[in-house]
Amino acid sequence: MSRLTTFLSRTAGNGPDRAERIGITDVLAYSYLFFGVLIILVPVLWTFFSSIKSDTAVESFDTRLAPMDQISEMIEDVGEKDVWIYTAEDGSTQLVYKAGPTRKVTDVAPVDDPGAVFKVPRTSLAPHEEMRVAVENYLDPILKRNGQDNFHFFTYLYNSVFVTVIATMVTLLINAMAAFALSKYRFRGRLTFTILIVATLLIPSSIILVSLFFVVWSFGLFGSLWGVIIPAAATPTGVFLLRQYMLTIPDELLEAARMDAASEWRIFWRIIIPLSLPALSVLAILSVIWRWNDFLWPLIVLISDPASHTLQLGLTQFAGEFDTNFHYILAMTVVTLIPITLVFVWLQRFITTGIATTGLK
Amino acid sequence: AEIDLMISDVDGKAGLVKELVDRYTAENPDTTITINAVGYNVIREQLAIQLEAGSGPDLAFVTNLGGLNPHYVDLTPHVDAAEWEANYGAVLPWYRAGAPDGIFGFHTEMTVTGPYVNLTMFEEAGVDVPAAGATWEDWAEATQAVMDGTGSYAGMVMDRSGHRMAGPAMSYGAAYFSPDGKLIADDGFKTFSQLMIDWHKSGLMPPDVWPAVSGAKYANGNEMFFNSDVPFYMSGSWNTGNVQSNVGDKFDWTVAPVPCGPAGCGVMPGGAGLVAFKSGDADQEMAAAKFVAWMGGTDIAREWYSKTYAIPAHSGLQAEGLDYAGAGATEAVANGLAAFTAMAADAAEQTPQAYQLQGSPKGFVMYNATVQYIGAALNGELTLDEAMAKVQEELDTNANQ
Amino acid sequence: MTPAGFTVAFAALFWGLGGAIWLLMRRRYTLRQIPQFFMDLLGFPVELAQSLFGRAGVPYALLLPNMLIFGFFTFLPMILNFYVSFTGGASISLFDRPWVGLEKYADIFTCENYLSPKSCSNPGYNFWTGMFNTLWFVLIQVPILCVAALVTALVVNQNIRGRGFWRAMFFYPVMLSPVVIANIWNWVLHRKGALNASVGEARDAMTGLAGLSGFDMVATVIFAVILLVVSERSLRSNDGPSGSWTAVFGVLIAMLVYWSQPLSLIGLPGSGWLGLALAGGLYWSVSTGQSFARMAIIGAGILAVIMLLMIQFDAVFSFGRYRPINWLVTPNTGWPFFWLVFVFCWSHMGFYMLILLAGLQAIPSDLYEAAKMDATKPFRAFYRITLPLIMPTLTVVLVLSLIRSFQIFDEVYLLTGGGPGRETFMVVQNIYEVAFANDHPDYGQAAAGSILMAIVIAVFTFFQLWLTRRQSDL
Amino acid sequence: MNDTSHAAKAPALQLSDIRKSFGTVDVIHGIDLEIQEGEFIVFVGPSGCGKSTLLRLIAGLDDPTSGDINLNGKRVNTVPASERGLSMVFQSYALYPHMTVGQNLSFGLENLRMERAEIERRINDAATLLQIDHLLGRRPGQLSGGQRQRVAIGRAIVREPVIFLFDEPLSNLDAELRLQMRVEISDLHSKLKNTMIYVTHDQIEAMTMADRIVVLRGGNIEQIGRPLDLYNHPKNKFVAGFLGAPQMNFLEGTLEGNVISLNCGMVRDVPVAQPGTGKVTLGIRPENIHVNLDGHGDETVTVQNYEQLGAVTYIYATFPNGDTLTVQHAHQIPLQRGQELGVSFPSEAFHLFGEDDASMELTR
Amino acid sequence: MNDTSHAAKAPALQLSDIRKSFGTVDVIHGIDLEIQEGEFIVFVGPSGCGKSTLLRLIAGLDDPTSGDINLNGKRVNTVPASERGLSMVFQSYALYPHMTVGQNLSFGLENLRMERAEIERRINDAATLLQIDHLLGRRPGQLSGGQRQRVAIGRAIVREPVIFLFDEPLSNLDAELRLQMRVEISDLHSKLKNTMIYVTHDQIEAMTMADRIVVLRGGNIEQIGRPLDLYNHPKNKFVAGFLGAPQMNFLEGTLEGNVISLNCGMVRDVPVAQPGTGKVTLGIRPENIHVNLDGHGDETVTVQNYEQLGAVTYIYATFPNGDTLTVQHAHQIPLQRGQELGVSFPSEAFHLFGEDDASMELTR
Ligand SMILES: Nc1ncnc2c1ncn2[C@@H]1O[C@H](COP(=O)(O)OP(=O)(O)OP(=O)(O)O)[C@@H](O)[C@H]1O
Ligand SMILES: Nc1ncnc2c1ncn2[C@@H]1O[C@H](COP(=O)(O)OP(=O)(O)OP(=O)(O)O)[C@@H](O)[C@H]1O
Ligand SMILES: O[C@@H]1[C@@H](O)[C@H](O)OC[C@H]1O
Ligand SMILES: [Mg+2]
Ligand SMILES: [Mg+2]
Repeated sequence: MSRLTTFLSRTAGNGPDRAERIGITDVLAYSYLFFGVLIILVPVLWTFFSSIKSDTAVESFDTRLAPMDQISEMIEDVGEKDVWIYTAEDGSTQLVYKAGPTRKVTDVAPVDDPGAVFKVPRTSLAPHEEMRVAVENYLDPILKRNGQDNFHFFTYLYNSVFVTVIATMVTLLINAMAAFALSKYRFRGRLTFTILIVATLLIPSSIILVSLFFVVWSFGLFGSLWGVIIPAAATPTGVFLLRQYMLTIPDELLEAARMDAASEWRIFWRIIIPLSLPALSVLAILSVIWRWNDFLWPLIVLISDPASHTLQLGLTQFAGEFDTNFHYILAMTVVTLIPITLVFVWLQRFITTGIATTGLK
Repeated sequence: AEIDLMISDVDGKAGLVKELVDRYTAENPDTTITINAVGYNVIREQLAIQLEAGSGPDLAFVTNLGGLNPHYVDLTPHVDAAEWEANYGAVLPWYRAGAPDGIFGFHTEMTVTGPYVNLTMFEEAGVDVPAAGATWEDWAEATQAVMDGTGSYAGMVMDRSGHRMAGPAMSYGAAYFSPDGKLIADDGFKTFSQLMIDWHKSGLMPPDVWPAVSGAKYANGNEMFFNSDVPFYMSGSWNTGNVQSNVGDKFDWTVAPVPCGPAGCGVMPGGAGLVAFKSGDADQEMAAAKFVAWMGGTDIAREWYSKTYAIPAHSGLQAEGLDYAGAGATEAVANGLAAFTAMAADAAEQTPQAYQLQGSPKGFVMYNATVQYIGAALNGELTLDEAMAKVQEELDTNANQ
Repeated sequence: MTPAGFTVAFAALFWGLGGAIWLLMRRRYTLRQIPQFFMDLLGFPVELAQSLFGRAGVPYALLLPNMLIFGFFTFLPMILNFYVSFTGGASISLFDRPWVGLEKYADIFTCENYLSPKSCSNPGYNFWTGMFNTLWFVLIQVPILCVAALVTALVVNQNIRGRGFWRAMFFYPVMLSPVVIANIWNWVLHRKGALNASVGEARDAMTGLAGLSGFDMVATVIFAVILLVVSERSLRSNDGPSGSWTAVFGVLIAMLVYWSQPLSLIGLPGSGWLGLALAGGLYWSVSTGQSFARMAIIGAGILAVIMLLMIQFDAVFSFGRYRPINWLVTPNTGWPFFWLVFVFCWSHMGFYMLILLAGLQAIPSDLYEAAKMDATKPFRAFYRITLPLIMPTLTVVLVLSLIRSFQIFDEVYLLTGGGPGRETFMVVQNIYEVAFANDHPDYGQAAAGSILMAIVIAVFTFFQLWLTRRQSDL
Repeated sequence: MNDTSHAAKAPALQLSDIRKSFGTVDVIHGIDLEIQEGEFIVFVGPSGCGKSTLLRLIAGLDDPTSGDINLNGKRVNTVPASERGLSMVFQSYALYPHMTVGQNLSFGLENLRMERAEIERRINDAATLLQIDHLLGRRPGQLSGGQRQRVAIGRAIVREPVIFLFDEPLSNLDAELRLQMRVEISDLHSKLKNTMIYVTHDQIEAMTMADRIVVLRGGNIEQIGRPLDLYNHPKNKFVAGFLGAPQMNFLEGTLEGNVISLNCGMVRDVPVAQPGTGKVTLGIRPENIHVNLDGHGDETVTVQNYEQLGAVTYIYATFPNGDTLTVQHAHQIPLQRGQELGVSFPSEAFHLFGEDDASMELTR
Repeated sequence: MNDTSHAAKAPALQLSDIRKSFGTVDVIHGIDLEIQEGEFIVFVGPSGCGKSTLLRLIAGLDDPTSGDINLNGKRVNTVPASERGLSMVFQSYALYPHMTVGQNLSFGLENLRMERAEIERRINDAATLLQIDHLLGRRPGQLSGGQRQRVAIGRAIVREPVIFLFDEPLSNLDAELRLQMRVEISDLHSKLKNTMIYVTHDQIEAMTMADRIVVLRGGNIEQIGRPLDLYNHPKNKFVAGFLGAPQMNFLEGTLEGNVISLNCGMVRDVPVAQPGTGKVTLGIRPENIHVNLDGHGDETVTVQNYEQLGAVTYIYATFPNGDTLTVQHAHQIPLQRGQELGVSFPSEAFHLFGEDDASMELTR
């Protein structure tokens, strides 16, 4: 018990030598981490492994890890047929296809002798499978093969990237400007503005969805990527986070710059922006996450114009009224994950150290 | 003119649409048609708003035939009205939302609800497939036996849709309309709802479809039927090709005659249509209308219906009969379509309110209310009486004013 | 021309052209300074403000773009929401919407019995069902999320190998979109999904193992050895039995009692509580340093051996065939709600963990050294030092996660669709469906619902801030 | 130190009746001051007395509530900081952490849109002068405290200001480096011959660097003068106590005519210019008290504590009545706590303060 | 200062061959040290020499890589920090910011499950001793630096430890407060008579407070001894240079027999115990050099700079060959830069260091 609590109360600053002794605490800590990461990774990896399974394996919820796919062969005079393995009572096996309806006792014929139809119990048939990575799950939508002509992958990708990049840049710029004003100037209304912005934190976007819809519509931004970019650009979270960080930049630096004859804008650009990089990169990450993953708002604003769909909207295409193409959904889900995962791998240093130093608290 | 066409892909039609569009634009070089493929939910949930906001498409395949009427372009000037009335007279009223005339769409698909049966499972369990004329209770008994015999997950499944349930409910006497033409939830409706409740309670119907989601969300039973989790699936004619391609030779299936009830053997007709929307731009509207007119021409319609394995809404083609097999359909599909066509004919006689409901612009209010509140009753969240009251309230506030 | 087009044209003229002329008139730029020119041009309004009003004008110019966007796309909609909630009809043009006064609110509040949503009119029924579900969700979700985030933050704040990796891993789900999250978990939680498959396999394997002949004997021996080692450990030290090992010993005893059901010998059911009492007593005697603690442990050990011989291990480990659980679907089991909470934690915890981590790192490590010198027991150090000092951060996390939990929509809509039935039907889904997923969109009703929800959130947030008023950093 | 000749032309800086309030708090209460070109002026005073505020007013970083600031005879109240031609070295140096040393130096010049060649020249000159040539490519984070200090000064130099302002530039350094930088700044001043205004609350810095010291208290000037003048002739008890460490000893007593009777028992004739009657305080610096180990002397005190610093010894002693006395002895001496010690007070080292704490004139 | 009698019983603290590495970096290289009960020991040394590390090893906050730590004769290597009976005052004080002063003081005692009455008694005693009674209800954030310092000491006192450990407790305070707290801690020691180990890199603190000073450099002990012993008889050039401000002057030269010829030109007989030949350094402290204003003296130097502190004057001068010389003069003297000055070097103040920097014995 007391060991357990040691682990609860430990923080940074135990010299590195402490780690050399592996105690029950460490066992607990590592087990926690291990299981935690397992819970996080397994579903994601599972999704990936499922996305490379064949259509039929996906539709029939094949839970085996390996991508197994039933082989079908062109049988002369009969057509394309799935191949089954027939295990006779003596244990011998044979590749057959179903030559009639599937019944308790089913007509089958050997693949290499299509004419020789014979009857076998249904239970003695097993699918003849091979391990095959179903690259078509990825390639069909991307290359518009196999009837996926209406999935404009590159358009969606471009739109997603455009929205994400532009929105993030605009967000960074105007949030930083606002944060600079609120953290480094004393002026009439400062408190009011600060309170207004913090109060916006409390207004969930879903609450104003209806009226936002009216406003954006009257601005004529419907169906335009800007209708997604602009309303979301002024994030309260961003202003708040950057302001907290900028408060830690010494005023003396600004005064030094003023003595150095720098205009206020130049101070912002040359001093404040470079010095706020840790906080800016955190906000950049958050903004990329938000914009890349945005679904509901783009759905409302962009759906009418096929040329401005984003990847997240594109994903919905695979769900029809009667049928849902899970294999494509999975594959494209993985595809949308890739950029965000790359951003993550690339920036994870900033995420972990950045948020810790931004005073985001 | 540049026009766009919104379509829910996946159900195998988009490829054909693309082909036809290409052909059409080749013939009419001054028209370009952009295809906007979206999920079905988008058409169901977003299209109305888009249209209201003036940012809707010029063309779309819709299922809410009457509800969007205010936005339709009247095709009358662009088609041979008399011929269309003759060919599509039975379905054109569905688009009119109660108005006496106007031609508003090409009915791309005449559908009938009805059951698919997994013959292999029946045989496995040693249960006979009930004969034509069997009631829903007979089927419940039989599928229960199959379930027991094969250890399958459930016995019967029905799409989570008020439309799907309407046919069976009519078999049990649901009139749906009061004599003065108002939508009602009556005792017949209640009787069948009670059966649904019982079947869900006993596990004959799986919780995965009706009780699984809330509100007016749609859900279907395809996945369960395809995986032999259930031997009986109440779906419809539109699904035939889909069943074929997904089942392959995993098992044998057939379209059974719809189960009956004391008031007949009810099925719902329905379908989807290609419509042109007003955009305020006369050129664009005309170009859109012309495309619809082209599609509805007998030759293209024939090609369209046979390639999509759809029951034609075109009376001439109905009489002529379509060569599905030539378009690649298997025997099961062709048989299935024949069975569905027969059911439609029966229903027209036995439960005429089916056509009335389908033609009502407020039909969707009924369908949504059905899934919302009967769905809630299936979970025990509401008693059936409460659910009935809520359905009626919904009808009174949103349909009967 | 649309307002947007007009704005763009105006901005282009004023900003681009006017700015360039203004700048070029006042400053000379060499070729090398072209980037600087564009930078100055970007900040032209700010520069202009400075030259017109001096430094005092600058903050307003800096705030302008952000506040304009807030004004138009947050505050204006907020105000419009009020207006819309007093209007009816399905039109999206504000002028075509008839004024209906309080009707939309009245619809929500038309109830026969205010404690039972189903006695309300349909709009009220749907709204209140969503609202109560949401409140219930928030009440369960927020504490769990915060505790999980805190525990994780504490663990990854340790001096562990690969700290950065672990921290990043826990943050990863934050980066996934609700759509992706829903797809992933649907895939896992489906009746035929990964979870059922692996639970089923594990269970079958265990049952199969237990069925092996000789399993009883082997299990008894293994358990006996474990018992021996643990009891020896707890007695080993000279200055009284060890607390932690006694705890382990207690757990073993409790398990043994549960399996062997000694009370069934005298015909009583359910001996589980007896095991827990025994374990608790042991731990109490050791932790408070009772003189009889050693004897108690030895006694319990003897008792344990007797019970061990009574146990039929293959019965203990036989679970029967696994029937897959329909996690997200089966009504009235609590599972869908559980998984919703779980998935929400899964996807959001990393964010709050990082905030808490920042808070933890702000605690000077020498406080812990001082505490060490002060002979502070670790748990006491946790709740007397860590907890009070992390309180301001924790408050922020509480408020943020409360607001966020209230807004839950995407995840639940895509994962359970609000079902089964309305078990996970949240208020935002109601607002969304009323306005957008309906054949007769009722914006007025949705707006009224939004306003009511905003009020509830505000009340909650302020109540929470008031409760923790001294701690908050906000 | 060399005394700069006070020319007759307009003073480099002239403050007239400067006042400053922050909201309702008055911080500077009307300050008049003239500084000649080339002077090294040090502002000293306890924390919070307004030194930084005054400096910031001069720099133009804050605006005075009332009063005039003249630079070379021109009123600059409304001229922005950047155009006053001053340079400031901040307490924390305020180096731009993300720029290299070279960029730190050039930033201000670029803002003035100076030609590249000229910028280079000035930077090189300053860098050579301050011996930071080899550091131009480094970031401030890679510099030691002393190097940073020099860069900060360099940044001030390149602008070729008419006046340098320093706000406690050494307070962040450790004792050793402080001593070293102190000498460097003095050297710099004798090389550049600019006017410099230097804020500190360290009286050693004040004593050693200033041409003239301005002693501030609570927003008022207490005394202005050359370091040794202030040390030897403080105008009041505050100045006397503020300069010198250990502090001047203050012994309370009464004056009657020429005779002062201290509470500690000592009675002495003092050469008061205007003999009178009343309470007075006698001040004597620790280093002016002579110690006789054999117990002889004017008075006998008891050693309470002592500190042997090697070069000097500090003795903390008490009179029989409990009055304390600090003695600084220039050698190591063997001592014991509680030991009796004879001390003598040379009357030429006496300072006398009246009841109003003002210095009383002594005729010597 | 009073010398504590070294009793024959086990030393309060004994370190034998203590070594400590962090990863691959060796920080402490084998330290042996005995501290008697009641002693006030000061660790000094330049930054990074391992003072804090050594203190933390003693406290039990870190474990030595090898070697033994004995408290009162008992090996405590494996005894946790809390059970060694030591108290530590941290450089940053490490007061619990969310607890009142009273709670800060009682926290440790509550951990020991002490009776409430006893806790109250101890807190009151400590508070009275440190004059913080009136602050017991305040939070650390509401205290001044000096008050916080006293609370930190109070927290150490209430536990009635056998040894007090202080890690640069004064380094965050300003000069004035530092002087004051220095005296307070010395007083405390003479009242409590506990063993105290005090880390600082301020040599004035070391000189004035210590019974014995331990001079550390790079993880090794350079010299241990009483302050004046170290000051007057440093074992090597490092210790000689480290103690004393301004630093001892070091003049390079060569020794032949008894005669030393310095580079600066000075040639002198020195009473070397073992005459020899080789390079040597002559050390002489600034205060031991006599100044003759009339230019007479052993040598003549040129004044480069000077600092008038009032009580003393520092003169920075150069020999003709450029060697620099610092002189501390105990009075105010009129000086000019560039002026020639006669200085004399009393040979009894000489220190001589061999090529290995070790002190060479002189016979006097
Ligand atoms: N912006 C401000 N608003 C309100 N009061 C201020 C402001 N700046 C300074 N003061 C107050 O003015 C007084 C003088 O401050 P100033 O910084 O000039 O002191 P200082 O002499 O430089 O002290 P230190 O030696 O501590 O730097 C202080 O009491 C301070 O609290
Ligand atoms: N946890 C650690 N890991 C690695 N190196 C360390 C650690 N702690 C200290 N050191 C190194 O050990 C050496 C001695 O450090 P220590 O803190 O004891 O110095 P110090 O004498 O107290 O210096 P200061 O006067 O600056 O406080 C330094 O070089 C330091 O960098
Ligand atoms: O869209 C983002 C939202 O996701 C975040 O929570 O707050 C800021 C908004 O702009
Ligand atoms: Mg200041
Ligand atoms: Mg240290």
